[in-house]
Amino acid sequence: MELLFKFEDFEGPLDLVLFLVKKNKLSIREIPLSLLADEFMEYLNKMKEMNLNVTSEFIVTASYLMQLKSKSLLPRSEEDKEFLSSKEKFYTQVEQYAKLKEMVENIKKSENIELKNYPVNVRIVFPKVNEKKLKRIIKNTLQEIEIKQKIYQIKKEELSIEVIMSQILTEHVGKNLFDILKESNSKYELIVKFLAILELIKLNKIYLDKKFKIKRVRENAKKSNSIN
Amino acid sequence: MQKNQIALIEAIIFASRGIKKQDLEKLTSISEKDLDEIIDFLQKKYNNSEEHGIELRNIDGYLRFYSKENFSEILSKIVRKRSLNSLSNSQLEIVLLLATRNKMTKTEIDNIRGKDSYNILKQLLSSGVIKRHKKGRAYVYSLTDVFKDETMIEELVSNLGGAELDITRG
Amino acid sequence: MQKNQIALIEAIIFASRGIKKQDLEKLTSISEKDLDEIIDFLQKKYNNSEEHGIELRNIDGYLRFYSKENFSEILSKIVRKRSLNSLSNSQLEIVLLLATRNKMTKTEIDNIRGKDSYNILKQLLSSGVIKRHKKGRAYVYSLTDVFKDETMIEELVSNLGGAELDITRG
Repeated sequence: MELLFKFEDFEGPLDLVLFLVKKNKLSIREIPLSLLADEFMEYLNKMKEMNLNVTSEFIVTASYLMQLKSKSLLPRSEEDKEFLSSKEKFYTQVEQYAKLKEMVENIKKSENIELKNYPVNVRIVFPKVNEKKLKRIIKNTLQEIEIKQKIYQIKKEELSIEVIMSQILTEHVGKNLFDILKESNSKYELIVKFLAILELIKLNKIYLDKKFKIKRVRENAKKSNSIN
Repeated sequence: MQKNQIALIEAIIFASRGIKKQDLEKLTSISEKDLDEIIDFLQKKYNNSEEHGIELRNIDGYLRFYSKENFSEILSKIVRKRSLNSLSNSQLEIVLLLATRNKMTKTEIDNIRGKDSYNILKQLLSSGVIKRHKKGRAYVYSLTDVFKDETMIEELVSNLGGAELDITRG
Repeated sequence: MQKNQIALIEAIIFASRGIKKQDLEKLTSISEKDLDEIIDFLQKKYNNSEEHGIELRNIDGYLRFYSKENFSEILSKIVRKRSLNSLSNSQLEIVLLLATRNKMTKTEIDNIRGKDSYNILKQLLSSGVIKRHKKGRAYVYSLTDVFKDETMIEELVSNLGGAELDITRG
């Protein structure tokens, strides 16, 4: 009796090849190519009869197998370097895929196995400014800002952090943080501005001095800092 | 204070992404008094030693190891630090919403933005900025830990006054 | 060996997701000889002390801190894990390929699987399992850090035999 199987299981041609290998209870290298090619064609025809979706990949593999089969039947085919190398390529591909499927099964089983060692990390602290003071500044600023628009309307103003970052570098160096933020028209704009400033601090482009004035970081200062 | 208890607490704090003292207590059945001692010991050992590059902090009740501030400069070079300016405005909008509100459904996000967020959510999911999980029939979206670590967005937003800055009520 | 150099190396290793010695060298301009000494010092300090719950390991050339084996049971309770069982076999195939090879183009993936992977890649992208970036004309796919963290896929794969499972070099 034929082995029962679901045709749907053959997601791709290699799945069918592996099925045939299993069915023959031999390794891929031990199955005569002509047998493999014939069986592949047979199943492909059955799939077509059953109106299953036979993708072009199946057709390509089928014709490749038939080609290998016809070459294998030629006399002295085992001396044909081209034939040997395409045969080897096919075997390797099938073996690799079999190994991958085996890995899938193994990894599913290994899920229940407890890991022995867990990787650990720490959270990175980026350059910071005086939080408490900053918080107070922001709160004061907020109180001064009337919320004029809802977020989706404001969005139209095209507030990108990137643009604001370069604005700050070109226009606002030397100014006080409070003054810069105060010019915001909305909370959203204020947040974006604030993020831009923090981003610049993080990138070591600027720093805030004791009076919360924006200062540019000089290149040579960067280097000496980074070693410490 | 037993050595193996110190090691245990250290391992747990490291492996967790921030853990509360009460949870340490429950997990290990070490008494609160002993636990306080151990935490204190760890903080002194790491935080005060020039030989250590990391320190144990307690931020809003969560114990976690952080890199020391004087290395932030060099660390920002190796850690793939996601820059917020790589996000588009619409993406940033959603990120800010999630940073202030933690968890939101797509419908909630759509309502606030006044338009469909399907594509942007998809982009953010596939770039690892947000994650989602099913709750009943709807998906609930939130920022991923990796993104939060890389950008410190929560710190940024809480610096701005936290709840008061709930931009959604703007 | 200077104290601040030890602290620096420690901070970098802790902050990284595994780092090579050569990269430490480049980053810090500490000589290889000194670096070897520092790494050796750190390994002795952490790995041999009963007071430490973590240890410094060198896996395939990558230095990274890991929790010690004797705490695995308790840590399995707190470390958030996403189950791989929620993935289909085809999805897992691609995940495993990317876990062993890091970065692959769609063509490379298709070649190994002998079929088109478009739909599965799309699913994996939108569920935050993989990410992609453009390289030249093609997209290069890799696992997201979030997914790696939540599933510990890399550790699972290395438990299964690691390098031996590099099926792509067959």
